[in-house]
Amino acid sequence: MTALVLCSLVFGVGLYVVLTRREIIAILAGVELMLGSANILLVALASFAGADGGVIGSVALAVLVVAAAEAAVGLALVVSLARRSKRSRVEELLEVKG
Amino acid sequence: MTALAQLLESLRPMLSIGWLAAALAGAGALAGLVADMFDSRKTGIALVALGMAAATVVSLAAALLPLETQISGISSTFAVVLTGAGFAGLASVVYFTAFLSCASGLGTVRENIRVPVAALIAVGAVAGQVLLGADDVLVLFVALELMALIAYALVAAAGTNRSDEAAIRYFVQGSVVTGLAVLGLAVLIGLGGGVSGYGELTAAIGLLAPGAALLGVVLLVSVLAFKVGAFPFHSWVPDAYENAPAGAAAFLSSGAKAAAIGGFTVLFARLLTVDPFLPVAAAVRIMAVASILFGNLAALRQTSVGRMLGYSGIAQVGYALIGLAISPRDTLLFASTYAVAAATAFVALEYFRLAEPGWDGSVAGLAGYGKTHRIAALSLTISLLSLTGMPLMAGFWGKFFVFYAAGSSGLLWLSVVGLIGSVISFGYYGRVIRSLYFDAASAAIVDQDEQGSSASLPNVWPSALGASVIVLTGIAPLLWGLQLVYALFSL
Amino acid sequence: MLTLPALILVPLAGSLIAVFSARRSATAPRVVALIAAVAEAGVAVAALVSMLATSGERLMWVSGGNNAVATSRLVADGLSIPLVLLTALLGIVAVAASWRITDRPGTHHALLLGLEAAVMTVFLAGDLILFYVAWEAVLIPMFFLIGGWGHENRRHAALKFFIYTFAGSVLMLAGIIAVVMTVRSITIGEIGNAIPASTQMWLFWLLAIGMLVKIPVFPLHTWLPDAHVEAPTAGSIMLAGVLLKMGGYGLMRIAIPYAPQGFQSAAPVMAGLGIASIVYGALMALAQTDLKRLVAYSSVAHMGFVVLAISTGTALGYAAAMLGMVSHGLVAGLMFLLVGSLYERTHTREIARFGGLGVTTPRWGGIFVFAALASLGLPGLSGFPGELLAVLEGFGAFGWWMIIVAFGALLGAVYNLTAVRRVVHGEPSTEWTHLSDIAPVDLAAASLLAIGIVVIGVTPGVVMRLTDPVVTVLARALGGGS
Amino acid sequence: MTLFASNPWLAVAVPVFVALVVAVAGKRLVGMTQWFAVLAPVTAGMVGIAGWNSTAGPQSTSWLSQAGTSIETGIAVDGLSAIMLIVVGVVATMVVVFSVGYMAHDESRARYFALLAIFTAAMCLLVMSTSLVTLFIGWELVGACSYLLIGFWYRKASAASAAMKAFLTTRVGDVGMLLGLALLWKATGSLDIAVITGAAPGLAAGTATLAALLLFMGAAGKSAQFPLHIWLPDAMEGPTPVSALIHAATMVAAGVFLIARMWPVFDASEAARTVVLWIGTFTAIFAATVACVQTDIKKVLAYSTISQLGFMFAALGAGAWGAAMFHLVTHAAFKSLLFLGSGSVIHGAKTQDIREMGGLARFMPVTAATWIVGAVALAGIPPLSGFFSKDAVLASVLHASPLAASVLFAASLLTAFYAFRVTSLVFFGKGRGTTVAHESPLSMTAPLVVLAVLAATLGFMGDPIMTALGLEPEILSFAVAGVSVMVAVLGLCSACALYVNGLGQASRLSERFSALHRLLLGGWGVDALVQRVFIAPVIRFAGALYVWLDRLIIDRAVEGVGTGSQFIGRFMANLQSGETDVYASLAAVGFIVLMGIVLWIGR
Repeated sequence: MTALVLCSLVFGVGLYVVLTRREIIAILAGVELMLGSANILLVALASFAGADGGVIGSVALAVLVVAAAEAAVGLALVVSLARRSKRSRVEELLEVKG
Repeated sequence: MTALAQLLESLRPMLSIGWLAAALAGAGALAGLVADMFDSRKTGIALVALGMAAATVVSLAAALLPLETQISGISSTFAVVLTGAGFAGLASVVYFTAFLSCASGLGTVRENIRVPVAALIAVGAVAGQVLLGADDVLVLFVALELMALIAYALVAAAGTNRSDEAAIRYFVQGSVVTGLAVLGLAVLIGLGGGVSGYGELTAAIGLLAPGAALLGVVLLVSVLAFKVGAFPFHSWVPDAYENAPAGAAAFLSSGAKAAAIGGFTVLFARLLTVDPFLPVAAAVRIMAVASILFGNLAALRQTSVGRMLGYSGIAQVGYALIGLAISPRDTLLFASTYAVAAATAFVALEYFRLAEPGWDGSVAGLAGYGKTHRIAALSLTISLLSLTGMPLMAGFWGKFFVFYAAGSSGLLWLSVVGLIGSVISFGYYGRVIRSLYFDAASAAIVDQDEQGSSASLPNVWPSALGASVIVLTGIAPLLWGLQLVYALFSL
Repeated sequence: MLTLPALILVPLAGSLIAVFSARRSATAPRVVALIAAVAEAGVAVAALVSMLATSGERLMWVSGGNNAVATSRLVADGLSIPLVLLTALLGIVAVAASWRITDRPGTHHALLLGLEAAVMTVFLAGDLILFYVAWEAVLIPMFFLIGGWGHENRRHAALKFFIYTFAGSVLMLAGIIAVVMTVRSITIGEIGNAIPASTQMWLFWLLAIGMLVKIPVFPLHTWLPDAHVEAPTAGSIMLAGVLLKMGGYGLMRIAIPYAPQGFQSAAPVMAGLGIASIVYGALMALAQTDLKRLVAYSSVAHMGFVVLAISTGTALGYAAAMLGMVSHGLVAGLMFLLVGSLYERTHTREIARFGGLGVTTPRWGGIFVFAALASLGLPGLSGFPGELLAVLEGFGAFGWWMIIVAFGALLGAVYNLTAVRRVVHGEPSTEWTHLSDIAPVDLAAASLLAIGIVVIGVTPGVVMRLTDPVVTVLARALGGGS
Repeated sequence: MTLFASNPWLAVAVPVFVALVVAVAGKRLVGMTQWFAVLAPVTAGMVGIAGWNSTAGPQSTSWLSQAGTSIETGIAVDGLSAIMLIVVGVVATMVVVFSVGYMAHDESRARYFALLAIFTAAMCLLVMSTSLVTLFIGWELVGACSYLLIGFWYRKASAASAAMKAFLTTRVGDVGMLLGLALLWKATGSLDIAVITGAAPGLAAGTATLAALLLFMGAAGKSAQFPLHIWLPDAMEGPTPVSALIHAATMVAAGVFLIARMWPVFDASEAARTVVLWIGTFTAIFAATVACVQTDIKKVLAYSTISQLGFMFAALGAGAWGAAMFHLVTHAAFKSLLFLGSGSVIHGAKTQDIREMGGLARFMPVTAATWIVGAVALAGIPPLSGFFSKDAVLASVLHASPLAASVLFAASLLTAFYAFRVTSLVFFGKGRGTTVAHESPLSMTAPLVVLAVLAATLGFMGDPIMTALGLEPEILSFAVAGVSVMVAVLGLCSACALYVNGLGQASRLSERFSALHRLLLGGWGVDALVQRVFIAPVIRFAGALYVWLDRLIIDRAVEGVGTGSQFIGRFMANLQSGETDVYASLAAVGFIVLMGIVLWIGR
């Protein structure tokens, strides 16, 4: 139960950050929080349902790896954006639309 | 260790038929990167392309060999043949689009990263094959994520302000969706007792609370809807297709999407066969209608060809979603025909980008290319006609079988929606053709053409190859029977 | 019967050769096209002869493959052969009409021959899939012909033509899907499971709507004037001469046989559309100031007679429809040939700017008067037998509604003679005193059509002898035989 | 003779062949081929003479057949068609000969003679056919020839318009006739004349009446009966010999022939006969009044023709179709004579306006003499032909309706009046013209003489004609004859009295009754009325329909679907605002919506 509360809390914070902050880097951080919360949920639910720890472990591990890779790609994109056009806030990203 | 064994076991269907293809693709990519280290970029790309070509041939062979036993005619109901081998046909299409994409030369990508981008496409193709063969939600997740990461990179590879912006936005949206995916995995695997294979999950889901099971499934459906770019998860599509380098978009819009559709289809066919999930199928149908209407209508007023193809891609996914919960086989067939046409279209655009540096990417800017670049223009025209679903083109068969499947399931109205969507679609595809052939080139372009005529022209044969495949596979079934449609595109 | 695939392959081969011959010289494509078109006509005559010789009711060819369900088949019977011959004849005329084209002649003639092949396939298709494929395939070359070689507003007209008729035919495809999934066979005429009567009510309209657009009937006709006016002469000839016939053919071949009960309940409405088209087309023709537009609207009126005739569902009605279609093909072909030939020399189609062309260009004027008389349904020329039978049978089926048809026939005379009065008669306009008369190539093509018009007009029985076996069967299926 | 008797189709085939030869030979050889053209009517006449008493069966063939239903075409010569064939043959022969002189200077003569030959063929087809289909084909073809011949000088706008008017007005009748055919086809299942006439007595009264009236509509159009007469005066724009042949003797009489041919259908309907009687009677008096004031010599003859045809229709309506045919024959002779005579006059005096003529008898003695024979015959003064046939008509109408007969007597009075008004003004008195007239060449005067002989003597052919038609010979009714002669002489004398001294008295009279004069001159305003009530509104309606319905509603709707979709598309594309955070939340929102839908559907 505690795990579920924790998970919701972390997820809520992440979502809040994604939706309210205007810096791209902060949004990325928010997304990472959401991913982490989902991972917590996975582990919590697994223990709640008494699942086979092996599979859960490999799934959680896979999620972590994916999250890490995603963070790397995301940071690379942000860096590239900042270098090329000195932009770092979402409101500066309004060129492509329609 | 058991977990790893399980993982490997879940990969088995893919390995059993496709390991050779994947290995060839990977080897090509590696060889290309090695060549790139010695600064021989052309060789590098050629090596990657060669790997793709080999993978295409191998998986096509794998698809064609058991041909005799698995065909069924149109008059019987369309049986579902969903063994691992059933996806070799679509896998070969994925490799083929990746091949076209690399063979186009990727001239719009910055020169120093051209070979790595080609290698990324190759890896993406392998990821696509894995996606198709996945028999396990975790495999599905990993393959999807791999594909997504590659996609972000491909969009950004154009190295322009706009492509950065498109990539970032795609990435942010994709990350949220990854969150959804993990939530879905958590619900299904966690509550389901730690099993991740489709078969076991299906059994385990029966034990779950229906609400929780639905939540998990809808989360996964949302994720896949995002990956294929269905309404309302579509917003990244036009941005990405327009701003990615056209050569890379050729793979992004075709092979990557077809693989995602394939994964989606398998998920439905394996996981969502039980009664409580019927509402999901209905919801997917609603999504299909919304995608068809939104994509087709929004594409009508686009001025950029790439962006127009993006919106049209949303509509095309709508057609695929029609078949999704009805006839997996016809959905895969549609995905194949769509992928070949989309790849051909973008490869032709890549050609125009390079051959006409002054072209601004707009529909109007294509004026007169029908005369100056006959082969590329013809290829683009054929691919667009195929996307419209005109007979004599592969695209006709894709749409026909999906609509037929819908009709046979008592959903003729869904076919009618799709058909009307096809009519609307000629409103924008036709505009491109009109520009190519019916409009005179503006003076500026003519001038540039004269200047540029001495420079060596980019590859036009990939688009011609794609167009030939479209026409040949469009006509052959008329001569040798309709079962050939399946033989050519899926099994 | 290899003549049937040859009917499709000959123009296709000609089409390919025409494209490549353009590299040799600018005049090579037209020679290639003419040879191909004449060869095609030869094959068509051969098909006719072999059909008469074997006294069989139909010719059939099945493509390779042992799975009978999935192969394509070509069938020619009394409904197809007259239209095949018409198509072959108009193919020659269309090549002649585009004899002096200088803009990308290779592609132009290739598209023309490709169009001919596609139309042939429509008339020969023995299964629903091939039928639909060919039906849509026709759009592609026509789209390019209008857009690539048309007049001022061609860009819009080409797209409008394509999308409008495409919209009609996708509904037909939905109908075909509904048919196939019920009868479980794609072979035309092979009806395993009968289609329930309640289904037929909507199925008929689903199938028919695309055909009615193609014909076209009021109020689904507005694509036609635009497409006709903007199309190049050869395009107009093929469009009016054969493409519109696909609609009538489709009704008789597909829509009615598959949904006979649906047809019977729809017949009054369809007849109403036909009658409305007759009067409306004539009134519209009367209101035109553009000669080509006038001819375009006259097509609506003429095809209205065809729709009316089909709606009767009787053997004579079907025969009237066939006669009407063949006749309209010849007459409209001739009209568009003449208007095109005039436009080529004057670069205008404004009726008001002409006058007295009988004096300045007597040959052209004479043929135009002939065409106008044929168009108004003068006995002895091809338009009459079809219209007569349509009225006779229509009276039997729909009674005094034929008064409106008669009024339409009167209006037909009005607009045709008004056109003659304003274009051919009167004092010659000073603008065209040095106008050259019709070119020899066009004259030859026109004579070809004129002979056809007279032959059909004098002995309509020759067409009806061909249609007799199949029409007897079809009408009997509707209970209107005997 | 047996050749012609057993091969009546020659009457159609030979003229068609002649037409082809003349047309192909073209302008250069027309000097020879124009004489060859005589072969066409001569053949027709020969077939008629050969068939007078022949009983050769009909030659019929299936024109078209489908699923066992067949429409036959066929030709045969019986008494009725033999009479028509002879009329056509004789008059056409005279007209062709006359035309050689009359058209000598026209450069389109080849077209002219070819058309005359085609006309002969069509007319023969019309009169010989045993099937209503063949009859209708001939019927329309003579109309087309008439159209082409009226518009022969198509450079003249008036000629072109007149041609069109003629065709369209008769076509109004023709579409009625077409409906009649359809009705008979439905009622009897055949279009064979023998079958229909055989079935006619058994037809329901309503069907018979409708069929008869519809056929009469066709007849009224061809034969210029009120109100479809308006084309005939205008048709005088054609060459005068054409007027003599088509618009006096043959084609316009086809309506009378049609009713005679289909007599059993009319016999079955009292109501239809009454309509025919009164339309005929009214047309006779109406056209006669108009003829009295016309100044164009051909217009007078045109209205006279309308009036005389009215006499024939009145006879038909009275049930005496034999009398109608008799009058048709005599009328063909004297009216074609008068027309050719007027042609000769026009040829000589170079004008058509009788006010510009006068005293021509001195310069054109043959023309004048033959004209007077024709005029006397027209006026119905014994012993010339018109007297006998008109007597037969009047007697029969008196029998059926005394009121109608009295109207016809009045018309007879007017007939004599206008006949001699023209005669006085043209041939007597002082010359008012500017040019010096001269007598016409032999090729023109010879036909006049032949026709004059016929016009004078045909009256005695009444009995053979009746016999050929299979009817009882008429007995001359002395009471009717007496009154008839009296009114004719009265008309003759008043005309001579009024016009013998030129136009003075008459113009004073017309000034006094100027309103009436104008009304009569304009044909009672029927023409203007038709123009204003029918033609102009239809054309305006068509124009308005095109602008408002076709362009503004239907086409705009079609285009509107296109622009509407584009508008919606623009709106939808604008939803792509480009805001990253919105996009990100859209994914979450999309999931929530999807979940909502799933739960709602699964509820």
